[in-house]
Amino acid sequence: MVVGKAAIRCFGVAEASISDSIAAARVQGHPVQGRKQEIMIDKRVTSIADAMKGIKDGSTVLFGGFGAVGHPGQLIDGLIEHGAKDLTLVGNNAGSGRVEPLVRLLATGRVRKIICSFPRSAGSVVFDEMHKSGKLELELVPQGTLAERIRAAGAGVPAFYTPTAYGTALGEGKEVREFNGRMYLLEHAIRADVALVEAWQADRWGNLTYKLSGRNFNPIMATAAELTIVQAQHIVELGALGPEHIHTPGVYVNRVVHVPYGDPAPALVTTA
Amino acid sequence: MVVGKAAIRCFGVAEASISDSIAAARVQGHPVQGRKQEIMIDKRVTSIADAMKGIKDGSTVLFGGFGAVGHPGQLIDGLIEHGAKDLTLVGNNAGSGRVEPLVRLLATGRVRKIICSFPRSAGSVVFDEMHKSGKLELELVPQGTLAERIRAAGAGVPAFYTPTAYGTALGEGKEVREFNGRMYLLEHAIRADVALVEAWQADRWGNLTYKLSGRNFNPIMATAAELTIVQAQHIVELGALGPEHIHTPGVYVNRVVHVPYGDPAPALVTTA
Amino acid sequence: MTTTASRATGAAEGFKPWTRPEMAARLAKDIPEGWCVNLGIGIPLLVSNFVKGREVIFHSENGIVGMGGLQKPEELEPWLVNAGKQNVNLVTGASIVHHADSFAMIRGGHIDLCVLGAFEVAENGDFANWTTSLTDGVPAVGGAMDLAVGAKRLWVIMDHTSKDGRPKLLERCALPLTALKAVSRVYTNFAVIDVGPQGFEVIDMAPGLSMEALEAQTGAKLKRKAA
Amino acid sequence: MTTTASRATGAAEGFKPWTRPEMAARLAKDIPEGWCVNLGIGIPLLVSNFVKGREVIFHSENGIVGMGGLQKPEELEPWLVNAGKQNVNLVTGASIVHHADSFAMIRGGHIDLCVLGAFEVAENGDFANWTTSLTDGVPAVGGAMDLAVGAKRLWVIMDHTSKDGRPKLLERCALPLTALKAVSRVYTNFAVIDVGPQGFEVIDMAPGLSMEALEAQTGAKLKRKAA
Repeated sequence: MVVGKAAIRCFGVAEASISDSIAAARVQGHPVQGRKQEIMIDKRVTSIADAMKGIKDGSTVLFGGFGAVGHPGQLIDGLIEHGAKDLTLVGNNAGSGRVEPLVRLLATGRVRKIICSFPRSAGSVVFDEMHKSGKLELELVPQGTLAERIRAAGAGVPAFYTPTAYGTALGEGKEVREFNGRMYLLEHAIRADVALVEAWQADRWGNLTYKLSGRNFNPIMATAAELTIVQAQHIVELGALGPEHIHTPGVYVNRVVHVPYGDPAPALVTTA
Repeated sequence: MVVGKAAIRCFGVAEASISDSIAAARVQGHPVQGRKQEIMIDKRVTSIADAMKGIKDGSTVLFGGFGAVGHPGQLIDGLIEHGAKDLTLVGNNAGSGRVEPLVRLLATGRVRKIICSFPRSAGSVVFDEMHKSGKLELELVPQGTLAERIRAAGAGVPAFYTPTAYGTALGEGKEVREFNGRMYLLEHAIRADVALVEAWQADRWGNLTYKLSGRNFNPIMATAAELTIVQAQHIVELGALGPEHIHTPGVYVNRVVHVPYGDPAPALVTTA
Repeated sequence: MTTTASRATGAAEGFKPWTRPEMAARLAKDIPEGWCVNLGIGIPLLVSNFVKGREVIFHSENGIVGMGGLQKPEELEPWLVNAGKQNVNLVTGASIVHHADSFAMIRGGHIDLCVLGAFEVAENGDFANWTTSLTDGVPAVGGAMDLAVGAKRLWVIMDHTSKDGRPKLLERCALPLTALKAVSRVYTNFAVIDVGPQGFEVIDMAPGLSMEALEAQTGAKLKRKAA
Repeated sequence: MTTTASRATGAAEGFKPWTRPEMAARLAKDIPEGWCVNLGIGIPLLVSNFVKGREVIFHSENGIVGMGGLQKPEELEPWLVNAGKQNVNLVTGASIVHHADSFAMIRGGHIDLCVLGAFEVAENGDFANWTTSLTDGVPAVGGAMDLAVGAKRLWVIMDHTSKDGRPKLLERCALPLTALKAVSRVYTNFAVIDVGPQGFEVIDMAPGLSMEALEAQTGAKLKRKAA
């Protein structure tokens, strides 16, 4: 039914590729006690390289984290190794210093554009240099609008109205509309090809929990991409996460890789 | 600053009344171990009558529940006792039989309009009679659109686009817009004066958890009203609910009343 | 007169229509392991009986991801209901979300398949399943319109003809629509039919049924699906 | 030159400007128990030091409702940071939400008060606090614009004049705006000033400061707030 499929594809949910992901996940299936020889849902992959398979040049990539906390640094490293280029990155920050994975990814020159709320920080030298020299495009979005645009993509809402940024430089050129005497801007969903997510616990279905402030953008990003890849500190048995305490249902997740990297670096620098 | 206040009032968040609620909550404050004589946040009220105070004629009232599960029947009873009239009710169902609180509220004739997705069921006799005789207006809304309109109100989003109901009788008269080749309807937030919520656990700040399918509309309704009133099966000490497992932060809640009514009736009838 | 009527027709034509469990089993066979599936009330729910041994995740729009079967009297948990408000179980790995998140999952294209009943399906994929009249009685819509536009694919399972023997697969729907161009496949007691770019394409027929006999019971052109 | 400059001015005028802790304490006095408050980075954060003994719930836009103070080295929990990415504690009763829910709380009018710093505040409530230039350097906005339009009320806390002694309370802002008609009150080292329907209304002044001296440091008309 061509029309329907085309319509759905507008949001980037290409049927074939999703089925491919499921097939890929199934390949990872292996015998488990009591269900020997039976293939089942198992989204775990055994290496970061496997987790990155199929990411194409030109992809839009969401990355979780608020600074270092809940940031999937090892997956970003994997993306560098993978080599995809002409990328659009979407996340809150643009990294600081010269050694963290996000900054090294920017330095490869494979990122065309970054959509974020807070690119500038004390140490955001690489972003600064590349942006000033015209090598990296910036779309600056208020943090709440960024979050809502990502959430909207995952929720099948193509656009919504928000009061944020009305009358400011960041609202220029946007469609304005009045509701009940107040002015709002029209904002569009940010649908991505790939989401890179950092979780605390994951099971083989891809059900996730996040630790404290590590939650931040991760749950909404997990919903907004065609291919959601998770690095999890802990892999747990199916059923170990309480049904009422799962933060991201596995339905949103395509691949999970175990990355027990430990704690994020304590961060006392003042940035946002 | 008049303009700003007026703008916020468009959404029904009148500053004065919120402050009144807080003041009312504070009146309930009482000495607690280690903080003797000190007034603190305590949203608990000791009777359903107290929980209903200040609800005005003409109010829009959200009520939680999917059928009987997570439905604040005792608060609805309280609303009948309270006597407010000319009400607009917003919830998924319109009740069945003749004895449940929602049906008895409809029968009082104090409800002008109901906004819901599934008014009809095997036993929805009172709704049927009143609607047919023109005593009760119905706004029929697809269930997902109903949920999203309520969520939007709580999130400060006045309107959004959805593909649901485009080209159907329920989309007639609504604004249509194309995004990426697909057609969408503009839908508006449903902001309410009062939300009646059923929770499993509550603490004195109004932090809430819900039990299993009892969650349904309750968390979003709690965010979308000027006055959110909760009936909770269990009152727990502040701190007893894990920070990562609270389903509704107390910020959204104005009053909590302890109603240990037990389980909803097992329901095996086929309705939706 | 309902299924009996259809079957009588079948008998008259010299073939054996599929029973409802057979229809459900035929549909279930086409669900790959790993899909997340929402089943409507009625015949669609029967589908869950025929996926045993495969991990298929059932979604219920009131916020359950990983719904199990109906509860037995001895396992009563009144705080768990499905979209039809029947008491159900959770499977291992299930999670609970609130209504807005549940419909975000639906609308956002995260449900692989929705199976619904219908009054009418048109050859362009339009379908009608929520009300037979906008003026008689009180209409109710529930989550049907959201599921129809939101799920990655929508399959309809229904009797091939109405209770009084009229075709339910049509050139155009006469009843109020649930969604436009939404149905991709129809499972009836007579046949399995894809909704292709040029209309209905027959994939499979009940044993003994001829294409001519099927066309006689259908209100639109049929062609065989190219292999 | 910064606060020193202002104080020098104060000394020259024969009054003693408030210190930053005094400004924060003065603001904190106006926060009723029970409010949910979001404090911006910098001087606003000092406010939390002066609400001891009252239950005020601090919100951090990265998803904390019920934020406590900065962590001491011995209580390090690296998985808890505030909006400034400093390690903080939770108070009893705290909860964690994701970013979209956190900004839904902000945009939906559920935060009673937001306190921000600013470069400029205009007499109609417009203010500028996110960038001094759209062309020099890389701008960053964070959550300031969301907080400014979403919180029930926005109070600005800042020095009364800029580092080089120019007024920061103006008839109209010159810098890129953060939000229109958003500020309802300003706490400076010289005075506490409401943004009323007709402009700035002085509520309180530093000891020894005259209305004339205050006007000399302000780029817009001032009137005394009617009692």
